Amino acid sequence: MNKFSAEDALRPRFTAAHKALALRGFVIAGVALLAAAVGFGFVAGVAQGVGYAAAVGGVVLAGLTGACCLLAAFVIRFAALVGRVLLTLALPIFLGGVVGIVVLAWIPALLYERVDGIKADHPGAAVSVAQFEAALTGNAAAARGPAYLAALALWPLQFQLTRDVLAVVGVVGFVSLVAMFGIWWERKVAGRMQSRLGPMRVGGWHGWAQSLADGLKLLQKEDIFIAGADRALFRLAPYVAFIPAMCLFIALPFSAAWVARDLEVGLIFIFAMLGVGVLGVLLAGWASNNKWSMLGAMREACQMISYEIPLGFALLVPIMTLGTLRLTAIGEAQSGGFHTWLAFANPFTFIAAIVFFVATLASCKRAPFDLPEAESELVAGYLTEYSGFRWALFFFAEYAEMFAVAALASVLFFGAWYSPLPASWGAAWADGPLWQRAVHGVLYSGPIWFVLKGFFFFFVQLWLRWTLPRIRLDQVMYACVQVLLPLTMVALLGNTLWLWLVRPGAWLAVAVNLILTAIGGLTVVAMAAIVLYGYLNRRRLVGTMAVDPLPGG
Amino acid sequence: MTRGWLYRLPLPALLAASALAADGAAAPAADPGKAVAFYLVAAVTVGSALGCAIATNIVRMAMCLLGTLGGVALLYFLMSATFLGVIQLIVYAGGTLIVIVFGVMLTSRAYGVKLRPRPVEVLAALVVCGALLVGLVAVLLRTDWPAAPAGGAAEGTVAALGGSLLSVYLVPFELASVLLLAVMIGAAYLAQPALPTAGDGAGPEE
Amino acid sequence: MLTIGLTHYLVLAAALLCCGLYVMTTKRNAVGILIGAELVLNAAALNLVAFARYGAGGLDGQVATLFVIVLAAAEAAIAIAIFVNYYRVLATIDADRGDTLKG
Amino acid sequence: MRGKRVSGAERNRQGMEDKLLQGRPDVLVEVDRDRAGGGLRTEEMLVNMGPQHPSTHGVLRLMLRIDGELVLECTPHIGYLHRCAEKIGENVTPVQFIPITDRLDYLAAMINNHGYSLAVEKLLGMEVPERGRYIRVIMSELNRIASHLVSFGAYGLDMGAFTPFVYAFREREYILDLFEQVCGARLTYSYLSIGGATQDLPEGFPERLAQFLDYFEPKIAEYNNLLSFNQIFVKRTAGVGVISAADAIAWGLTGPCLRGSGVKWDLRKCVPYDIYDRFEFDIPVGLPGGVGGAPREAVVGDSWNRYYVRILEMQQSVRILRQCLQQLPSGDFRAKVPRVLKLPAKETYLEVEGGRGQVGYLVVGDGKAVPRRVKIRGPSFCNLSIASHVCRNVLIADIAAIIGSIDVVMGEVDR
Repeated sequence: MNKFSAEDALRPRFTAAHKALALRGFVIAGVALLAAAVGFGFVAGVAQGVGYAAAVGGVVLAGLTGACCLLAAFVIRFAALVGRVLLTLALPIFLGGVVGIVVLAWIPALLYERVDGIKADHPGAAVSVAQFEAALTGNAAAARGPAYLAALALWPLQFQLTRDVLAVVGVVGFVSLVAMFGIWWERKVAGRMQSRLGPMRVGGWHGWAQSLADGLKLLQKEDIFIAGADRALFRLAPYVAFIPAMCLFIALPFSAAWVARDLEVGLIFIFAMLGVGVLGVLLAGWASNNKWSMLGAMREACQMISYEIPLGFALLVPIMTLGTLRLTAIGEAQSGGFHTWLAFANPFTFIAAIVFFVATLASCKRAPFDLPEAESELVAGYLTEYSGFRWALFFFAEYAEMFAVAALASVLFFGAWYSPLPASWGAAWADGPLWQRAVHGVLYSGPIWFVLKGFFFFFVQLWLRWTLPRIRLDQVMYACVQVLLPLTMVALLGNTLWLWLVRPGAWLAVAVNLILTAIGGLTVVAMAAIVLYGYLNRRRLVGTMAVDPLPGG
Repeated sequence: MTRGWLYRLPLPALLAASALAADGAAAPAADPGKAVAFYLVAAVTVGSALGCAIATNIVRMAMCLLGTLGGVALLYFLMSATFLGVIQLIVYAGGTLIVIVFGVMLTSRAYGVKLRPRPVEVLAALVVCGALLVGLVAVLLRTDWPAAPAGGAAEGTVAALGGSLLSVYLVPFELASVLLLAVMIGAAYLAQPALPTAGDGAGPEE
Repeated sequence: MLTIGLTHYLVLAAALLCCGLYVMTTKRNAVGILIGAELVLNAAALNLVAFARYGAGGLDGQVATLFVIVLAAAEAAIAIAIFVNYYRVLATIDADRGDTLKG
Repeated sequence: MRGKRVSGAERNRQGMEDKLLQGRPDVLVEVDRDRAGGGLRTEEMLVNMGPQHPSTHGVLRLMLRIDGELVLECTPHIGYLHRCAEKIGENVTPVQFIPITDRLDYLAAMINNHGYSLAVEKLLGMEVPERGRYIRVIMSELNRIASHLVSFGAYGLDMGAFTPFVYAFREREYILDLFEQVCGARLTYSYLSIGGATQDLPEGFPERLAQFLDYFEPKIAEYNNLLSFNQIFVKRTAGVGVISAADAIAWGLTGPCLRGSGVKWDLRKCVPYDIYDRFEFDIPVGLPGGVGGAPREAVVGDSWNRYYVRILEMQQSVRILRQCLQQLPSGDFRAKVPRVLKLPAKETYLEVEGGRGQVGYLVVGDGKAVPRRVKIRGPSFCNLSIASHVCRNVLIADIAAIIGSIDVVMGEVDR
């Protein structure tokens, strides 16, 4: 056993030798992985056997990892340069990153379309690289020309496994981005609501790199185990909480074609993943050997089990109305602008939407239902003994879940990835020339709208958190059993009767639809107005009181 | 210390991966990806079940049970029974397991009392279970099972399931709901304090 | 070996069943015994689904599995309620001590 | 290896409880394991809330005996901030003791200065010039507002509302700025001293104070909108931790805790000291539900009323401050104080209305410059004593609500 001494504490953690070692390691690993990927891909491409399908995912993964290794080596070698560039060009990089992500995200879709087109021309087994080249050049006699490399790159995309690997990579990347952005944004929003500025330093522009810096700090922290903690379970718990949160995104459709897996049971898959995540919290509380953690875990289990019932009932309403569990189908049914959104279909779906939102607050442990980590009561609840990377995992999970349920609310009740603009307004442009179609596409549907809506509900969650006090445990149970549950029962029964009795085009349906749409629209407009007013008058509302210092004071 | 990686075995990641691999699920023809997935999931499932048998700590047993339940859910996914897989996750992992952990926590104040089986019992159980396993496997491998029909119902399973629940299996379905009601009342009756106090419902409810 | 068939699932289920039996017979903690029972039930359900997938029974196996899951949940709820009661009366959760037939 | 580690964990849990119980045989005396005729035999736990806990407002340690979420018993343990203030008082002269009084109730240091100065002056029979007296009242009331702002903000924090805390501290900053202009310090002022104030008010101070009051008064309505009448907040606090008027008097509560229980008792009005008889102001008291704007759920003596009395007191302090500004005379700010004060061989006891209740000073002289005995009555100490009486059969979340509404400052409890 090494004893930790004072010199150890003073010694810099990363010396030049460490740096050189890491640099060399990353370069070698990166080159090796890339070479392996290219070589193996080449061999597989030439051999073109279906049996290699499993290997294709490995090729792609190895390629990506290799690239990441080389990038890491670059950052280590040119750390000063990278830092300077990041600091001086912070805002352009940030905006460019956002635009780049949007653009980059389209490319796979286009590629998949092309590949599928080529694949359709060659029914049967896998398409060979030569056939790809032929399709690309339009020349039946493949000549191993420059197009051969492009064909080699396209070849893996015809296998489902490759696409799955890419999708998982995409999901992980997106979740990381959402969590980091969400944490930064929450701090900014909280700051604004409290007449502060929030993070302002790291990265230059409004502290945009704060989450990144926090993450790096957390990674370097000492890994603490409490005496008497059940180490194995203590280690396991963050993963049990984190991975279901990731899995939520597998079934979440960002648009009709943009879903990692369009599961037939997508809706209840998400529901199941929300439920499984609780076990991580329960485990964390148990393994920490801390009574506050234990109490937090019990609260979480209690709350989650109770709120799953209204949540499930609220989910039943759209299921019943549309007769499907497939999330893309649910989204497609609401494509005609915001009067066709499910929340406004009848009074009972409206109730269900509200109940759903409240219940998801409870299932994400967000205020006013943040009892499991209520810091004024339970210190930090189940998180009390966690630090460093494990703690960060819990937070990643929480923010990922927050965005996922916000996005799920928009999929189920608020028109999924479709814009609020009525579809009929833009119908003419949908079949126009390319630029009209492009404008139509941006304005009317797609992942941009989906993410915007997701972040709208995310913002509502933040807003509630920084405004409301916390509810007491018995009140949480009361709200669940005596308020939400009866409400969902009413919604369920009423929705049944409505579907049974009211014809879709009847005057009653139209009138109710109009009224509910008006209510919903007014609510959103009012919220936007409040936010805008608060933002525009952010200096005046705080007050102009300033005690001017005395001369020499 | 070195055991850490074992617990980092990404069980739920596998779950995700095979949820991905599952629902395409076309032909039962030779599909190495699928075979690899099956063996991985099977290893996780049986491994966690063995963990259940070996573990002495009841919470660890429950966590091993989570591994088994998740593994079985993954196997359902692999067999294109996605609905069942998800229901398994909701009801078992999200409900039953939490109830079990609750039960553990409500009844866990047995300090210093080691609930260990006697070696004789362990030996006997090992012999019996081992013999059963060997016998079962031997029989299974010798039986000539009817050949698998092509395809299998992958798509539209949910609708078909719902249909059969409300037609052919209507009576069992209703019986199950009556049973659930009875269980609800029974559990509430059994677990209630002898004299219900007029407190404000502070205790955790099940 | 690369073609996964009915036998694979059945062998797996047999292994699960034996693990469950072992747990049920050796554990003295009542909750542990319940966990063993859950293992056995899962083995059975796995068999049902495998037969539904690879046999000629159609969806019947899946429906049966649904019922198994429902019954297992109900069983767990009642069992935990009984254990809590048991613990209240006997101040232990050791299943071997519950031999008095008297509350 | 595994079994060993787990048994270690169990041993640890058990050891912790044993350790907790050592020297506290009384704690378990009342334990009846099967409450209510064989209720659910759940695990009763002993939990330390504090001394490092976010909602104990300093180094207060509450030992809770809990059954799930239900707190069966709450025993406050104090002494983590004991600094021998009284003993120090017997070894230094009264003027030297003034900085020590700052550190009692460090959120309302001016009032402590004020009280000790008054007590010593009473012992000496010293007269303070008019301007000095007004300066003292201005400082005391301003500090009362600052102290109540902390209480208000921290109470919001206890209830899980983060934002009011920042608002309260924003306003408090302005008050601290004013104090800084007056004496250069922002927390421990030592500004009011024997014979008056240590220095005169700076140039332009009354104008700045008036400006602050104009700014601050509308903010109180904002606090009410934000927190006081928030439905969740009301549900969390109204009817929780009810202290009857009789109990409040019997346990020696003073200050907002006493007034929250409906007892109209304020030293400034009932036994006016210094020049408080010259001002018009009301004594806010706890309101029954539905009366005077109180929510329906409110009960006299509950946490909500204790909280709301502080909000109302801030308004009254603003009133007093405005009158002070109108009446502020010119002249000396300090009496002539001899370099060495010989305390006569008498004893005197004097109480003033502090931020948390009546701050009392007993000073006994024996003809020397150093008092023979100094005894301090800390209101937080007496107020805290009722905690174990009120925190019985409440939820854990209510503990935060009750302790927060009693509003203790540990510097004053432990002295």
